[in-house]
Amino acid sequence: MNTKRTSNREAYLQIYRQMSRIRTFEDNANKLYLSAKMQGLSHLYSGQEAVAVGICEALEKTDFITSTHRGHGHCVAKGARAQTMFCELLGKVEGYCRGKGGSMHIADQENGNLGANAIVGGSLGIATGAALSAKRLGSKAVTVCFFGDGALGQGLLYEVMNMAALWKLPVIYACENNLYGEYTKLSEMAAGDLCGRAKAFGIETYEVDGQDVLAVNELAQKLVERARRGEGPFFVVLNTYRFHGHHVGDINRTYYRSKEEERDWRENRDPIKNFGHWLIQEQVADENELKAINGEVLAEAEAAVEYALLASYPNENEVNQHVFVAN
Amino acid sequence: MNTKRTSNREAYLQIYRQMSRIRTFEDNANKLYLSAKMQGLSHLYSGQEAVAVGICEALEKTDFITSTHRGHGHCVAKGARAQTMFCELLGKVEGYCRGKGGSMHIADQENGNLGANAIVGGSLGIATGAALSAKRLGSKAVTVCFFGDGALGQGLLYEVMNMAALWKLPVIYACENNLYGEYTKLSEMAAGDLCGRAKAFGIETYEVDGQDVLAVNELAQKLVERARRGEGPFFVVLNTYRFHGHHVGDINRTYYRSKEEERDWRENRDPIKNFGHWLIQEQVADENELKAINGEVLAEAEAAVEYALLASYPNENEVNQHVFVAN
Amino acid sequence: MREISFAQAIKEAISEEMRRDPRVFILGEDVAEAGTAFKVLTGLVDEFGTDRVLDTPISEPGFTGIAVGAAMTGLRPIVDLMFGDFLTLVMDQMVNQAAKIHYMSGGKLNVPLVLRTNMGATRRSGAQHSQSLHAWMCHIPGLKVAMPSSAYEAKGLLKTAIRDNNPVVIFEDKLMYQEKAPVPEEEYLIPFGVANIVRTGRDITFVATSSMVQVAKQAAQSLMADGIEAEIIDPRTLVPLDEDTIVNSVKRTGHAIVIDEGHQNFGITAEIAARISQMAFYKLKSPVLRLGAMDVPVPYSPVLEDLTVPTAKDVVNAARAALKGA
Amino acid sequence: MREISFAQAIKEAISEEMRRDPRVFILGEDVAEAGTAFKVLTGLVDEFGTDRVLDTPISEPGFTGIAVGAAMTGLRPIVDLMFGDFLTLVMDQMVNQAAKIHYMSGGKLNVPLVLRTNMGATRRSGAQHSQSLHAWMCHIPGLKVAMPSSAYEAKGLLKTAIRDNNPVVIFEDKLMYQEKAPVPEEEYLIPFGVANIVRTGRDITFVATSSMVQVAKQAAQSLMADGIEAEIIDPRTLVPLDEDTIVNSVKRTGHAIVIDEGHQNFGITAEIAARISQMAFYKLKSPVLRLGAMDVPVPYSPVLEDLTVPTAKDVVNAARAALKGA
Ligand SMILES: Cc1ncc(C[n+]2csc(CCOP(=O)(O)OP(=O)(O)O)c2C)c(N)n1
Ligand SMILES: Cc1ncc(C[n+]2csc(CCOP(=O)(O)OP(=O)(O)O)c2C)c(N)n1
Ligand SMILES: [Mg+2]
Ligand SMILES: [Mg+2]
Repeated sequence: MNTKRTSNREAYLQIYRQMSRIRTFEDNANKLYLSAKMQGLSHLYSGQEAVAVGICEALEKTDFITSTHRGHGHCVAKGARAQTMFCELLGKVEGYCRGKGGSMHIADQENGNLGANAIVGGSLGIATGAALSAKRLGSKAVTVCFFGDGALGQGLLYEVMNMAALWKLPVIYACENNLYGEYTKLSEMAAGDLCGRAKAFGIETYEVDGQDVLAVNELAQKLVERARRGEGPFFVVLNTYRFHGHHVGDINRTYYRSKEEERDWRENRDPIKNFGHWLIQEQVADENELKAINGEVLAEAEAAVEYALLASYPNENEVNQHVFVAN
Repeated sequence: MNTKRTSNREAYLQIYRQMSRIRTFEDNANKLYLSAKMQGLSHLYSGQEAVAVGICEALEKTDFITSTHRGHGHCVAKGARAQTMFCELLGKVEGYCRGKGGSMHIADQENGNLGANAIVGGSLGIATGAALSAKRLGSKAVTVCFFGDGALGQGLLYEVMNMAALWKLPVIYACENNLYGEYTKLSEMAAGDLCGRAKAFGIETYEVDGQDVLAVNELAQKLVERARRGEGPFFVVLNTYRFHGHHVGDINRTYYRSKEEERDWRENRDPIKNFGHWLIQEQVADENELKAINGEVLAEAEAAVEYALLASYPNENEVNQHVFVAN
Repeated sequence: MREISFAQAIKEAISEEMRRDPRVFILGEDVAEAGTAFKVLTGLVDEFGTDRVLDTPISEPGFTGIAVGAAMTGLRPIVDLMFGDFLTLVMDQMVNQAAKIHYMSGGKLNVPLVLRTNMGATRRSGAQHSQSLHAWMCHIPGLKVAMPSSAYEAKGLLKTAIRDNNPVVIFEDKLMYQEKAPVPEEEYLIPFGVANIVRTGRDITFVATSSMVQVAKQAAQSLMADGIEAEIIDPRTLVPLDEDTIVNSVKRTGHAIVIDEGHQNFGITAEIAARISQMAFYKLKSPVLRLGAMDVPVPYSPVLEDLTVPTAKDVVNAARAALKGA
Repeated sequence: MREISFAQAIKEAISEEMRRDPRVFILGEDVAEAGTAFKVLTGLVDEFGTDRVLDTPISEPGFTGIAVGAAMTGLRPIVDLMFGDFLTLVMDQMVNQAAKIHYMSGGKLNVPLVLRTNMGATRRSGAQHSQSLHAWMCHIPGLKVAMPSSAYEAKGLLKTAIRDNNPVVIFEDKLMYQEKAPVPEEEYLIPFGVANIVRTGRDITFVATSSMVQVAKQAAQSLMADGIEAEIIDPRTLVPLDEDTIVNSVKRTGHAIVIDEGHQNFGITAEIAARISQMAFYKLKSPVLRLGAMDVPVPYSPVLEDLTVPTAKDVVNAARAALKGA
């Protein structure tokens, strides 16, 4: 037991650091919004870190992910730099999309992030298509399609799962069930059984505690490896919770979810806090090491924000660039 | 046993007559096409009669159905007149849609047929909406949504089944599995298990031999009655077969289905022939009575065709009528 | 007269029509307790309950299709489509079903349905939450299209839409929701196909839709300095279109600029400019000019996004060019 | 020169490009053994196999979305959309995804995808199988739109489309599939944005798309009796649009008629007429006239359907009116 712990020490600390990076990124994004330094919509990922990190730590850089409107976490987890992300959130030219995409459209091609999407379920087809490419080109790349429980309402999901199953594509459908779609409870949006919706297409399905990063990572490693061997597709429901509102502007939430419920998740089911306790209890790391990591992460994030605030906007002539790519 | 038979005699002969009406209608439609008297696309229902008749004989005139591109059978089964239908197929003003709809858009509002649809799955939403009206207005009407196995590929189906289940709507989704969508086998179009696709939404599902009109009718009576009581929605797979090509022009079919397969269904699984044998064997009717019925039906159809051929086309000024209804 | 916001006007229109006609109901995402994502309908569910203010799953094609079926069978649904960008998802239900059913059935079936959605950029919402796609709907026979330019029009046009027995698509500029305008306490309706002459002027005609009416007003204001008197016409509905009012104005002024927030290429400025150019041909003193949104996906970066939408300055410059051309 | 049909030309274009580039593949309903519903691709699967000629379920949004993802990651898909009427189902994938991804990613991601679909009425197919919806696609920045008017254009434009690194939508008139035309044996491509002057004439300019080019030719033929020489311009691609060739022709002739099979209202005749009216304003001797499909859902009844599409007679009458107007 303990030997495994120590042998995996680097991996565990990397997982902790990545989750901490996401949380810190979102705290700073929130600050930027509340201080009116950032405009538009931002949907914070805080609370769901174990999902993105647990899965992305099981992926290679050459593997693909597709992301959602709540995409900062996926982006960080797949290897993006906070500075370039903040530049994008602030519409600066050094952003991942030269400021043209924004929070809901960050893409980081170098790291295999095919992009966030502001259409609920909008990347279901893209992810499945990336898996088709991998199969056809024999690249062995696996694609993870992140989407929320709300996307279960989009018919597109059932169309692409059917084709992924017919064609045995190396894609993993990762449904982040945070219990709400905007201001509506999942129970009011979804009849029946979530996993059944994939089982019906003959797809192997799993459900996992999305707050337990090791459980997520262990499952992800197994499924990614099997998908690489051509045993996909797979469908996973990850039970999780968003700590903030639907977006940064969603302040009064009691009409759709109770303060008690929020407190319970924050206090008892915080994936970072819990993993930290575990690391200490298992003697993988001590309090101070974790503090140090959080400190480094915070410094990195604040430097990134500072840089992004001072960075320059795109030139006006960029407005009609990139409509078409030259042939 | 035999008592039941005789007590139900009228009902059985009505079922036989209705199936015979459909077969005869389609034979004549095919003749019209082959003799170049009818243009456009016609998708013949021959072979599937037990589905439409078994279900529609369990419905009231005030119940609704929605139909498909292969809709002649549903239309006849719900009570339409052959003459008015042939007028529609020939684009004549006395047709159900004044000749403006055609084969793929026949609607017969008086009898609760909300219309055929040339979009695969196009009436899934309409049927579910009709069920919402019935529930909201307290009309007790039940809606049956006919669609083919190919429509299982349309994401819309999963969206509306979810809402029908959430809202407990009085709708029955009747999937006519005739094994092919156009020129492609169902097995190449649909992964997994058909019924599972509805079960996933918590919908009660059934599978029945679509060539056995009594089995279909018995199930339909039970489900319609329960749907009326508010126990819906339901999902039924009816296994059946189209005797003709995908449409009247689909003559050479061996590249997608074998002559042997076609012969087997025509000879051994003809719903009309088999029900006829049963009626005689159970002494509900004798050979001559059935012959008489078929004779009447044929005379009726031929008179209808003759009338429709001579009937007049809409006036040119109708071309821009009915774009909008006056308020 | 009392002033209320564009959002309040919409809620009043819906509440009044729901009181008037029990067949009217609204469905969409987060329309009930949340009162829509834009908080336009806050409180509506308290009066009418969740049967008539119906929260749906995130299934735009599905709930729009259900609305079509409900409309065919005795109800009068109002579909709330959260962003106009999501029209991409409901085109089959609106175009192949709702728009054609009356015609295809030879006049037997009706689809009294209202699709409420929005338009408008510069909200920093990115390329998939900022489009103005009304040109698509205008192109389809069987659909009516309304474009309210203020709280007053919003209420009057929406009430008319709800009473119409045909499918109607109404585009609300999401940036106007909080803008206030005088709206009478008494009930009123605004008929479809009757343009509003927002401002009379002898020198040039501005045809402007939705939020562009405000832009045109600002431009007209500053042009007064040059002694230029612009006439502003708000068509209010694009289908049906009040061609006569537009053409007659241009016949008087001899100059015209058409301003709209949809993409300029193959957008509605083309149709209106083409009709003016044809019908007022012999009275036109300068080419009809068009100002639509730039033909690029809407960029997120504020400095870029603001360049994509016609401004008062653009209108002023166009007007000067037109009149110099004369 | 040898003559081949429009359908054969399309199959040749696809076969040649698939041989040239292993990343190219086609997917859609019944494209493999059935060779498409219109038998355009009969035999293609025999050469390239079912990996590259991929039959799909009846899931237009799904397989179009999959094509978008495949295009972003190294393949070059051709999507076969059986009827143009089904564009209603793929608008989100084409408009919110394919058209915007290059721009939204700041130029990092590309979507080299071709959507092949069709248009055209008078096939007695009813209102949901007869539409010509190209105006919608033309309105969206990020999409290119090609409209071949003969087998020659079909092959040359499709090959160019397949090599383009952007999403391209190509509309084939389903009534032309069996029409033959001279097509060289040697390879050729037709560049986008270069109109074809089908016929030169001094008196009036006809701008015609797709099958309407034939209609314009017949009209020009019969007008010769009146000593009228019509110039016919086929834009070949609507996005990009060769405005100069069109405008320069009208500047010479002073008269113009725009002919297209899409609905006239808010359709592509509006854009082209508006541009001509603006750019050739001082040379125009009569109003630019527009002939589009009638603004009604396409009726089934043959006697009605034939009234909805512009005919040579309509063009002749319009031309006489225009020239009398002069
Ligand atoms: C097609 C579409 N419909 C509606 C919306 C508006 N919207 C944005 S996020 C959201 C809720 C999505 O819920 P879920 O998928 O569970 O993701 P979560 O926000 O919970 O992470 C909605 C309805 C949208 N962006 N796209
Ligand atoms: C959305 C859509 N996609 C494709 C088509 C073309 N099409 C017409 S019928 C058909 C096959 C439908 O198969 P199924 O639903 O099983 O009905 P069947 O013809 O077997 O009765 C197809 C693909 C269509 N009409 N609509
Ligand atoms: Mg959620
Ligand atoms: Mg079938």
